[in-house]
Amino acid sequence: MALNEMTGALDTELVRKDFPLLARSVHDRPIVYLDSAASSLQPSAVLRAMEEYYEAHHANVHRGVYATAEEATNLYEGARVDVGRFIGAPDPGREVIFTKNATEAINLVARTWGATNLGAGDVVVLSEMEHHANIVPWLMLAESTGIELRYLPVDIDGRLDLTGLDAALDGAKLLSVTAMSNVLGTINPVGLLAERAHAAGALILVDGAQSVPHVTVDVRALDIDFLAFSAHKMLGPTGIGVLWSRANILEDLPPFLGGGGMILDVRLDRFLAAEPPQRFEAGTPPIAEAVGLGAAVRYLEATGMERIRAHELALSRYTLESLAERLGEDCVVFGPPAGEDRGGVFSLAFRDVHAHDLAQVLDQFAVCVRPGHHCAKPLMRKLGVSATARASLGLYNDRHDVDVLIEGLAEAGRLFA
Amino acid sequence: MALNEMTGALDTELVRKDFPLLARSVHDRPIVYLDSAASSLQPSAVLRAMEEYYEAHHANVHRGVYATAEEATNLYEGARVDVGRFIGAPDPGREVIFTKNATEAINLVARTWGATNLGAGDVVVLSEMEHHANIVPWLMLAESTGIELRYLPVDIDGRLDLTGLDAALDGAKLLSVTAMSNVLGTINPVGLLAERAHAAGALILVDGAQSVPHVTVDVRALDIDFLAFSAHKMLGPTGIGVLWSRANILEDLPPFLGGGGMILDVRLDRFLAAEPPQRFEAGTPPIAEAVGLGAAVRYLEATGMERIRAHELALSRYTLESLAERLGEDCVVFGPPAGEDRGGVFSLAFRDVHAHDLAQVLDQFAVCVRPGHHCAKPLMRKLGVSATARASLGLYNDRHDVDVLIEGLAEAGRLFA
Amino acid sequence: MADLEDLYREIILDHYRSPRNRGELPAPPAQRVEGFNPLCGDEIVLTLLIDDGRVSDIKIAGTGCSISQSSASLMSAAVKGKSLDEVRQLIGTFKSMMSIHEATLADEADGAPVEPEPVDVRSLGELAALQGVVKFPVRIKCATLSWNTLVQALNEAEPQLA
Amino acid sequence: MADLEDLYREIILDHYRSPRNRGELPAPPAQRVEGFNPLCGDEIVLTLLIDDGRVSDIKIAGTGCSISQSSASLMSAAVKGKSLDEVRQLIGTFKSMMSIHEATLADEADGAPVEPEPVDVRSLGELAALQGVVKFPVRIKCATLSWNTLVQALNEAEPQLA
Ligand SMILES: Cc1ncc(COP(=O)(O)O)c(C=O)c1O
Ligand SMILES: Cc1ncc(COP(=O)(O)O)c(C=O)c1O
Repeated sequence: MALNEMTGALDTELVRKDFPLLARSVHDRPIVYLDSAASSLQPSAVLRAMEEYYEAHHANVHRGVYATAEEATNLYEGARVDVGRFIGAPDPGREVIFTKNATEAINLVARTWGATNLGAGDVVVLSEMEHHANIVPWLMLAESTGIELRYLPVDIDGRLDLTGLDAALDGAKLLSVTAMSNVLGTINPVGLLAERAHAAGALILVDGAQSVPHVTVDVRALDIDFLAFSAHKMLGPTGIGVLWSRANILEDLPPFLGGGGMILDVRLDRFLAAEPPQRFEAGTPPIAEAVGLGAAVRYLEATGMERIRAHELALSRYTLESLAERLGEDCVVFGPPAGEDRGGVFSLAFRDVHAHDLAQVLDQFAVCVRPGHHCAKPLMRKLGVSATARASLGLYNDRHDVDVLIEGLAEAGRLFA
Repeated sequence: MALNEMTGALDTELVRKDFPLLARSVHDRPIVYLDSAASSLQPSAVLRAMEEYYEAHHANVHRGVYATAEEATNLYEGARVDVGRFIGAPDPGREVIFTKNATEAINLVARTWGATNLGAGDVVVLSEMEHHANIVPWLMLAESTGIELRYLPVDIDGRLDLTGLDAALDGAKLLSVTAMSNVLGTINPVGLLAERAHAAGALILVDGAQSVPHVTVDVRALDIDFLAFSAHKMLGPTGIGVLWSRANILEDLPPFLGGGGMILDVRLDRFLAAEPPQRFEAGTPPIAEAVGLGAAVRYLEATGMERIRAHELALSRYTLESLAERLGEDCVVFGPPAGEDRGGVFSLAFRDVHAHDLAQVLDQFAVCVRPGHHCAKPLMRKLGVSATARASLGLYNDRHDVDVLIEGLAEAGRLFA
Repeated sequence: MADLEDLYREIILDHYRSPRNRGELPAPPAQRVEGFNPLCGDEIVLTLLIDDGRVSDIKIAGTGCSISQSSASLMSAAVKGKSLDEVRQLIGTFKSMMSIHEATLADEADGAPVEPEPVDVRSLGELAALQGVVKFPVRIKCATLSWNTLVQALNEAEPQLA
Repeated sequence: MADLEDLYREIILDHYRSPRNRGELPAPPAQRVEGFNPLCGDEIVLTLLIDDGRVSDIKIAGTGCSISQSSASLMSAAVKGKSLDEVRQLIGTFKSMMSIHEATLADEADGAPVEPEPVDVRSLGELAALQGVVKFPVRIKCATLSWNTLVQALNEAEPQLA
C-alpha cells in the first residue's frame, strides 16, 4: 500500500513505482500519462496475477474435474466475488456478469431487458452528456422497436439540468445515464436520479465506466438497477467489462448471445437457458481478464477509494488553478469547477489551436492527452466544438504531470501564435 | 523454433520448454495436459508479448495522437494483419473482425447477416456434430424469424453423412458447419462443402474453433464466406476471437452492437455506422489480447502448421494404437480411425465407468482430460451417451503423456471393477 | 490414491452398481421433474408420489456419474416412506454436509473464514458415505443434483410449503 | 521541436489561418458531400461545381485541425479550374505522397519492406508542404480527409468515371 506514513494519504511517489509504464520515456522525456479516462495504466500486481494465471492455473472453466480446471474456475468465480464486493452487490454469484467491455454491458441490457420490456412509444430517458456507448444501443433499439428517446439537457456549467427531470421521466420505463461525464468530469447525482426514476416507475441504468474507477460506487446505497463498467479504465486489463443487475431482474431476462456455457440443455429444435449470470456469458469467458480485474479491484481496495478520490480531487483543484493562473483566459476548461461533483477530467480549448494540434505538440513533451470528440458527439455539438484536448487524472498523477502539461500548452501557443 | 536438427520435425522436448504451465506438478506428479480442445496452453512468447504491451505501450487505440497510443494502435492493427495472413485472408485490414470468442463471432453472423438476409421459412443447414456455439445462435434466430434448420447427419464412423447433402442444401441460404469436431476429431471436407453450398446458392460459415489451431486453414483456397475461431484454443489468450468474412459481404451488413468506435457520426436521433471491420467492434477492443493472438500466430507460423499437423497425426496414431493394444475392447474411442480426416481429439468410454469418474481418477495422475457433453448435446444423444471423457492433443504433447493417460485409465478400471 | 478411496467408498460404489428405486412412476398421479447438471451432462428424472403427507413412492431415472447416481439412489432409499417434514429436514442436513466447502470458499473470499455449522452426520445414516465428496468441490454438484431435483418436485407438488 | 516544425510549416499555418475557398456553394447545382474523420471529430463539407469537364468552383466548410484544414484549403486552390483528368492525377500523386508511411508499415508486417514508389513532389506545388505529415502517421488521415471527400464528390458527380 502506497500511503504516506504520517498522514495516511496516498503517496504518489510510491504509487508510481507500481506502474511499469510510467518508467517509459518518449522523445527522451519521462512519460506524462494524462489519459486515464480513455484507459488507465495497470499496476504490476494486475500483470503478475494474469501471468501467474497463465503460467500455473490456465484451463477452460466450469466443466473440468482436474486440478487446474478447478483452480481456474475458482479464480474466475473469485473475481466475480471481488467485483461484487467492490460495488456493494448483495449477491455477486448471481448478479455480476462478465462482458467484453462497458459497451457490451449496455448493449446486453438493451437487447434483453429492452427488447422484452419496451415497445413502440415506450420512453427511455438519456442525457445529452452520454458516451456513444449509452446512445447508439438505444438508437438501434429505437430503429427496431420504435421506442422514444428523451434527453436530459446539460446546463451551461456542464451539469445535468434537472428542472425538467420529472417531466422527462413521466411515463418512462428506463433512465440510462452516466455517473460521470468522460468529457466534462461532471459527477451526476445518481442516488437522486434513482429515486426520481423509481418514483416515476422507471428503472435506472448507470454507466459507471468513468465513476467506478474514481469514486466509491455502491449499488445498494445508490439503489440502482443496472451498472455497466470496464476493467481497462480501473487499472484492469482490456477485454473485460461488467454488467451488474439485481438477481430478480436478471432472472426474468431472455439470453443475450447463444452458445456454450449459457444453456441447461440443447436439442436440435430448442434449448433451455441456464440461470444468471451464466445465461449471459456465452462461450469461453475472458478468464485471465477476470483474474486481472479481480487483482485490480483488490489494489483499489487496498489503496482505498476515499484516498484515491481525495488525491484526485486535490490534484483537480491544482490543475484548474494552475491552468487559470498560468494560461489565463487563453485556456478554457469545459465542465463544472473543482468540487465534490467533479472528477479529474479536463476538456481543454486553448486559443484557436485545434485539439489535434494541441495533442501533437504535447506529445513532444511526452504528455499523453486525447484530442477528439471522446465518443460524445451530441455533447460536443452542444458545447459548440468539434473536438477538445482532454487531460484526465489517475491515482498515479502528480503536480509535476500538470506542470508539464501547462508547459506544453504554452509551447503550442508560441507555435501557433 | 523447436525443431529437430536432423529431421526438421517438431522436437517436443524443446517445444515443451516454451510452455510454462508444463513445469507444474499436480498431486506431486508432473502435469499431463490433454485438454487442448477446451483451451490450449500459452507459450512464453505470447505471455511476454502481452506483458510488454502493458508495460510499455498500453493506451486506448484509434483516437490518440501521442506515441504510446500510436504504438498500441499499430500493435492492434498489426495483429489483424498477422491473423489475416495466417488464414490467407486477401484483405485483413477490412476483413478480420476481433470478437470476444468464436461464439460471439457466430452470433455476430446470425444477428447481422442472418437477421437481414433470412426470413420465415428460409433454410440454414447445420450438422449434428456442431458445438452449441453453432446451434444456439441459429435456434435463437429461428425463434425470432421463423427460419428452418436442417441438420446433416453423422454416420456410424463419426463422419458427416453427405449422401443427402444436395437435398439438404436445396433452397438453403447458409451452410454453417464445423471444420473439425470437438468431440470426434473428425475433420470435415470444407472445400467440398463450400463448393456444394455455393452451387446451391448458399453461403458457408465455417466454425474453425478446432481446426484453425491444428491444420492449415486458408479461406481463399477453401473458398468459404465466414470463418469463426478463438484465440485461447490456438496458444493465444482468453478474451478474444475472430470473425473473418469477405469485404464485399461485410460492407452490406448492419452493425452488431452499438457504441464508440463503430460509428462515423452520432446525433440525438440517428447514427451513421463506420466501415468494416470497425463497424463490428463496438467499444474498447481486446487490445492486449490481440497482441497476444498475434504472437501466438507468429509462434504457430514459425513452428510450421504442417509440422504441427504431422506431429499430432503421428501422436494420434500412437494414441489409438496404444489404447487398443493395452486396454482392448474395454475402451471405446468415438470418431473415425487415425488419418488425414481426423484430429487429435479422443472421446473415450471405458467399461461402464462414467466419464466424470474417469476424469476424477485421471486427475490423481495429474492427467487433465475433460468429462461431459463438450457443448455438443445433440451429438451426444446421437452417440447414445450422456458424457465422454475427452483427451485432446496439442503440439506440446508426447508419447509419455499418452502412456500416463492409459495408466490412469487402467487404475480407474481397477477401482470400479 | 488415498483421497480417491475416500470419495469412492464401498457404499457409494454399491449404490452405483445396484441403484435402488430405479425407473419412472406413471405421471400423473406422480410428480415428475427433470434435473440437469449442465456442466457435465448428467440428467435425472425424478418421479414422486405423495400420499397423506408422506413420500409414498419415488423412482429415479437418468444418467450420471457414480456420485450423482449413488447420491440419487441413497436419497431415494432415505426419503421413501418419510413424512414431508422429515424429508425437508433431511434435505437440510444433507445440504449442510455438502455445502461446507462452498461456504468456506465464500467466506474466505470475504476475508473472514467462519467455522462451518457442525452437521450431525449420524442422522444421515448411509448418506454419510457421501461425506468424502466435500474434499472434491467440483463433485458437490454431482452429489446435490438429485436433491435439488427433489426440492423442485416438492415445491411443485405442494406450493403451500414452498 | 525540430520535428514539429517540419509538420507545421509556414505554408500550412498560413492556409490554416486564412483558408482559401471557404464556404458552401448552393447545391444543387453544386455537388455536396460530407466527410468525417470519426477518430477525431473532424468534419468537412465540400461543395463542387463541374462545368465542361472542369472544376469550375469549389468551396470547403467544416472544422478540423491545422492539417486537415490547410490540406483542404491547399487542395481547393490546387484543383480549382483544373480539368477532371488533371484533378484525378493530382489526387493520385498526393495520395502516394501521403501513403508512403502506411505502405511501409503494411510491408514491414509482411516481413518484406519495399521501397516506396518515388513521388514527383514538384508537380504538387504548394501541396508539397504537407510532406512533413508522413512522419506523423496518425495525422495522415487528417491530411487526406478532404481528398477522400473530393474523390467521393467526383464519383457521385460522374458515375461514368467511377
Ligand atoms: C467446435 C467449436 N466451436 C465453437 C467453440 C466455442 O469457442 P469459444 O468458447 O471460445 O467461443 C468451441 C470451443 O469450445 C468448439 O470446440
Ligand atoms: C462514460 C463512458 N461510457 C462508456 C464507455 C465505453 O467503455 P468501453 O469502450 O470500455 O466499452 C466509456 C469509455 O470510453 C466512457 O467513458
